[in-house]
Amino acid sequence: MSDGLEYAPMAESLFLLNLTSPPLLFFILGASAALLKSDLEIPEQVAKLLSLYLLMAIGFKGGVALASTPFSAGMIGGLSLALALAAIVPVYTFFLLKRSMPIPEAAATAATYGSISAVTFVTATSYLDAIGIEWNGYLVAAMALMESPAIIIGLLLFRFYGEGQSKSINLPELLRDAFLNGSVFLILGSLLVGYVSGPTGKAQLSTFVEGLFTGVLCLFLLDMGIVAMRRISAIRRTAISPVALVSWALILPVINASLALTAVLVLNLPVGDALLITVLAASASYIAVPAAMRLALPEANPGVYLGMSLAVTFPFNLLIGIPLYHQIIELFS
Amino acid sequence: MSDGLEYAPMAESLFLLNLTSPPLLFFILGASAALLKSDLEIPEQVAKLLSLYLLMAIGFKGGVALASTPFSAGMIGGLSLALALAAIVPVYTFFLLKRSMPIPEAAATAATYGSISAVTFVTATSYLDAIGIEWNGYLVAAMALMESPAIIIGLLLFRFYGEGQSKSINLPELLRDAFLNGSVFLILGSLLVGYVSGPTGKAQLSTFVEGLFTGVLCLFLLDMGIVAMRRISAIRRTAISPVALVSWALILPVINASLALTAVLVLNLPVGDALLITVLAASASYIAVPAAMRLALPEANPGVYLGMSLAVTFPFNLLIGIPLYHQIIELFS
Amino acid sequence: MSDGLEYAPMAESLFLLNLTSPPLLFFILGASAALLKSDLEIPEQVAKLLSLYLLMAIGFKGGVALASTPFSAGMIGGLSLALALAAIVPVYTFFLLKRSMPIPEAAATAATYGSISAVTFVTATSYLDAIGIEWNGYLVAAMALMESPAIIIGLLLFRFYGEGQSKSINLPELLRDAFLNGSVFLILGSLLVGYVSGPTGKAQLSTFVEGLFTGVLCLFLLDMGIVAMRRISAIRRTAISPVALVSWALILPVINASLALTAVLVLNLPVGDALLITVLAASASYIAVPAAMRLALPEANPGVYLGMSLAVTFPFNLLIGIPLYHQIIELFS
Amino acid sequence: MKACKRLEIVIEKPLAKKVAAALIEAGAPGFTQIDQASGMGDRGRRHADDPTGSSTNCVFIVACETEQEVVKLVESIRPILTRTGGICLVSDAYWVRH
Amino acid sequence: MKACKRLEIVIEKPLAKKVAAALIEAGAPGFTQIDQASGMGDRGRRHADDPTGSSTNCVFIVACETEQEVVKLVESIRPILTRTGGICLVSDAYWVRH
Amino acid sequence: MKACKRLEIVIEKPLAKKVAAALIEAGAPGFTQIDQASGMGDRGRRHADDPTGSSTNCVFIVACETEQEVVKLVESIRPILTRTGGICLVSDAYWVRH
Ligand SMILES: Nc1ncnc2c1ncn2[C@@H]1O[C@H](COP(=O)(O)O)[C@@H](O)[C@H]1O
Ligand SMILES: Nc1ncnc2c1ncn2[C@@H]1O[C@H](COP(=O)(O)O)[C@@H](O)[C@H]1O
Ligand SMILES: Nc1ncnc2c1ncn2[C@@H]1O[C@H](COP(=O)(O)O)[C@@H](O)[C@H]1O
Ligand code: NA
Ligand code: NA
Ligand code: NA
Repeated sequence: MSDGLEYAPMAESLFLLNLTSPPLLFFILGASAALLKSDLEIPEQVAKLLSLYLLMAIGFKGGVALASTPFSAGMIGGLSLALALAAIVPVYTFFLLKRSMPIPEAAATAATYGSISAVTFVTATSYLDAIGIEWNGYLVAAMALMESPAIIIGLLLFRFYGEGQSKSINLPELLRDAFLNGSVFLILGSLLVGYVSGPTGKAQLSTFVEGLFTGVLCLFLLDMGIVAMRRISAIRRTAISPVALVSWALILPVINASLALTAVLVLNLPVGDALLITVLAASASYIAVPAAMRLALPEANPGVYLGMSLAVTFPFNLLIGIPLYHQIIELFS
Repeated sequence: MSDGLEYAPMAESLFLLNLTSPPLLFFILGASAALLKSDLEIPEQVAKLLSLYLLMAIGFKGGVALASTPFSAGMIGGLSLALALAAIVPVYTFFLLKRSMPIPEAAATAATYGSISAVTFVTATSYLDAIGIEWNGYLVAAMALMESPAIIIGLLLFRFYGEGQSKSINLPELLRDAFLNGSVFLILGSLLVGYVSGPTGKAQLSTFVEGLFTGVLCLFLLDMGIVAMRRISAIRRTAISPVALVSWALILPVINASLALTAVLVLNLPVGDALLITVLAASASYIAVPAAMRLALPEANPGVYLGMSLAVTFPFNLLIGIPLYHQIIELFS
Repeated sequence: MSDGLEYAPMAESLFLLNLTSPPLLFFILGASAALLKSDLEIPEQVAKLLSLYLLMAIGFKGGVALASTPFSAGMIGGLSLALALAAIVPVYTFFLLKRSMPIPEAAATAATYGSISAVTFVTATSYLDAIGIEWNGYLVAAMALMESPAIIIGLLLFRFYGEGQSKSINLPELLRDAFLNGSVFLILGSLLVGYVSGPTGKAQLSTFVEGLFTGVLCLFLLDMGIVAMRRISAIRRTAISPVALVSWALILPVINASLALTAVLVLNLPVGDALLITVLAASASYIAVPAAMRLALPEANPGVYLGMSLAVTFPFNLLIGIPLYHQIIELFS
Repeated sequence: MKACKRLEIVIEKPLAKKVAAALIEAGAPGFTQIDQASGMGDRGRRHADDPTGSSTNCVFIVACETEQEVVKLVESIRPILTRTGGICLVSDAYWVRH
Repeated sequence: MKACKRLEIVIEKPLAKKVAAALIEAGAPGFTQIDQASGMGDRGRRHADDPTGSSTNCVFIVACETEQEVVKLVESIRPILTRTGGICLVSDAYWVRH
Repeated sequence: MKACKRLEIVIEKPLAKKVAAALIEAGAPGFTQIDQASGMGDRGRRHADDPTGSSTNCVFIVACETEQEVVKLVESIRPILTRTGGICLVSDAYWVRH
């Protein structure tokens, strides 16, 4: 029982630490602006710049880190686990959801939750950096590689279980869209640039990719707060019960995180890496996958999957998930 | 008389110092671009990003500063003075202007001059930082709180003295527009974030909020220079005599600054704080208030109040006002 | 022969160094994105911000450097050479091209290659900085002064040799467009600001103009890679043989660089300055001149001159030209 | 394809929210809004490039089915236009049902 | 001036590439595309300000010469509109030859 | 409501200033300009995303009252269009007086 007693205060302090970090506070600020109907808004092209910067910086830093760490068994374990999660999560998610919503929505939501949210990942790295826990650069590669498979799997499931137009999906075009998607391309490309240019390159870019990082993340999360809250009304307007959607949007990250937690604890990965993999599993895409779904599966109402992932799962992971998963990892390792 | 003799060279050096600071020089550069009809221009969304950044950074820095200074009598004095100015200035300004222009324009101009210009404030803080004079973080709160009251007062004056459509003003909606205005919200919110996250948060954001600050201010003032000069032609096209408008746009900041100067000297505030309060009183809004006036008082010609505040008062305060007020404060305290 | 033996490895290492620098790698990344038809794209206003920043920063840094170096004979030599190149290059380029393409296209291409590319210059300065070779601030002024003359000369040539509408060119308007062009104005203006505010100003802006520089250059070159590759298809669609266009786009920088190399070696300029002047001569405009040509010479197909300069000459100078010219300078001085 | 009316409104950006609200209240079946326009009119040149947004215009396009609807929509925004300037054009079109 | 047809299509941005490709395949003589529009329709308000681009609309304008061309173009994009929403208007205009 | 003519011009952005100047000189009562358009035409695809602005289009909308005005405006910009490409459409509309 002493374990539990020690656990409680530690958890509290981690949550508090998380909640008083500038990125989280700016997210809350943005959400409040939207709730109070303030006219604060971030123009679309500005948001685009912020997200280009974040993808480039995280990719580059990951590549530099990768260049300076020797390949290891843990790395191979971590990468394999990441890919395994990207393949398994969308499959069971689809079957879990199939009864609560029409097939197209279930397939699109499965793809959304099988993929990852780069900003949730980035926020988790900045959480780790703030409390001084190390993490390995290869996880940036893992993140990039986890983005696309779920798109393919989701659409294959739709093709198999869907009716009518489901046959019209053009696989080669789809594969290109999934793997040459702008954000996947930028992360992987920046990773490569970081890897090739190494510490010399990093010295030239340090103010840019490190000094600015948290600040830009703050501005971007301010925008995400606004956008996430706006999506809540979209959830209300879908044909499916909003209670069901919100519940699933809270249950799915917990299920996915539990699966990942079990695996990282079994594999005995270092705390930082374990947390990041868990966060990847628990997070849901709201940029790459929704864009791909609009193209390939337009009959699925984006109010469903985008609302769930952006308005519920994203804030949940940011505010509660990250310190919670961390807490659990510390407890068991 | 020796006072006067000493005064002259000191004043000169302060003016020169001000005029050779990069932000001011970039403002002049922008103004020259517009005057010479160069096609140099800053796209609107870029200007929006720069101003979001400035509001966020000044708010955050103010909040951190506030967190590390104990509440003091001077602080309460300063805040009360700021609010008093925000309440009094629009009232007498309205009565001063009522004879030179129609009621709607007089009310809108009163609101404009009763409110403040965040960029003038920010330029003054960067002026103080450059010459090493301290100022207190609570003034950022003062600035944010001074933005909105003038809007309400200006509209109440219009409701009382105006005719015809003046009754159509919707007060509750107006209050929301005034206090949940994007820029007010962002400054106050960032102040709160800075206050809550304190020195730990500041350490994470220092390159972003401090390293970049003057540079971003330079780019923004470059744009303001262009925009301010373009407004001059708008002044010429209004029905009211341009000479009257320009004169008022020079007289009002001097009157408002004199009132503020008397008060800060009586209250014996520290030099930095005294200058900032004076600058707030002397400055006129050109973002929040004009936007609110277009909504609530569309019959007032924006060429009048926006032209006065942007094309005359803003450059006046930047180039002459700041060092002049500083000079006077040094002289009397 | 020992010279040749020593030369080879050194050259290789310079090329490699250049190719593994982050800016070049991001350029290649952008080009790959376009070739693979990834949907990665940088919004126009973001690209505008990046280029405003680069012009402002390079101008400011050049001005500060200028303020701290005494006027010298080398400086006058360098400046005169730069202006002479700007006057001579467009003339012989026009006569070289006149047989391969119609007069309007020949005149516009001559103007394009007689002018300079600020981003190629900036990349060369960042190449020099990375390997620790000094260069003089006055070259920023040289760059700015070399932008416009070619526009005038190209149009005068068109007026003289062209038929029909060639008489409709409005010279005074043209001179204004050429010399008050936004980018020329911003570089020269920022140079002046840097010169006036000197080291004090630089201290305030150092994180902004220096810390961020390479990072912003990386993002901008990412975009340039995308845009350059897109232009290749435009080359294919012009009425002139694409083989001729691509050949000219490779021959012209080599001719112009050879001329400049001869001159810098004769004048015995320091290595850094010599390289920058050569790069200026070898580079071709793709912002200021094409914009001016659309206005003054709309009958010239921009697919020709913009395609040549952006899709061929720009990458050639970036990837091969800079280290090659450097190599040659080292060999002969 | 069904005959319909196409409304096109140009108004300054600070008033866009008001116009959108008026259209919704008057029962518009939908509308499209293009921000970031510039222009020229009775009140001179508007440049769409100042940080205040106060010199930016925006364009609304509204398709509606009947003459009565047009009248209703026009009446709902006319007071805004009268007080502030801007233009409103109505033309005939066909609406492709899908 | 020559009589022509003017098509105007509003659709969400993620589908813009598909519409452009369909228009080109159906032989459109050209088109103009305005991005960054917002709007309101059956599926509620779209704000054009999220980083995903998923709430942004875009407007296509296509001028074509004959009734048959219009029909062909409309048929080429109708399946996209049916599956996703958006509107398509057709009107008469004159094309100034230059 | 008063019958009027609606002109719509698509031209590349570097020439926008020239078109605006020509319209003003020819006495246009006003115009609205939408920048940042992309498109496709005789000269191929234009992407509106290069830092040079040289592949960006812009759209002008001009409402004018009479046939003669249209002719005058069209003549004032026709030389620009001839030399550079782009399109110009004219249609009928009603102008809501306010
Ligand atoms: N005749 C017109 N044709 C097209 N747009 C116009 C016209 N008149 C005015 N506008 C637009 O409406 C805005 C406001 O017009 P005004 O209130 O007349 O200054 C202008 O900036 C233009 O964008
Ligand atoms: N009646 C209409 N008039 C103009 N634009 C419309 C109309 N209906 C829908 N739209 C546009 O089409 C988009 C998608 O419409 P919907 O699929 O009905 O939600 C909206 O966001 C609007 O931009
Ligand atoms: N048929 C058309 N319909 C609509 N816009 C067009 C059409 N043809 C050309 N355009 C626009 O005009 C621009 C220049 O056309 P062009 O000079 O034919 O290449 C294109 O990029 C399009 O934006
Ligand atoms: Na996931
Ligand atoms: Na004031
Ligand atoms: Na050159």
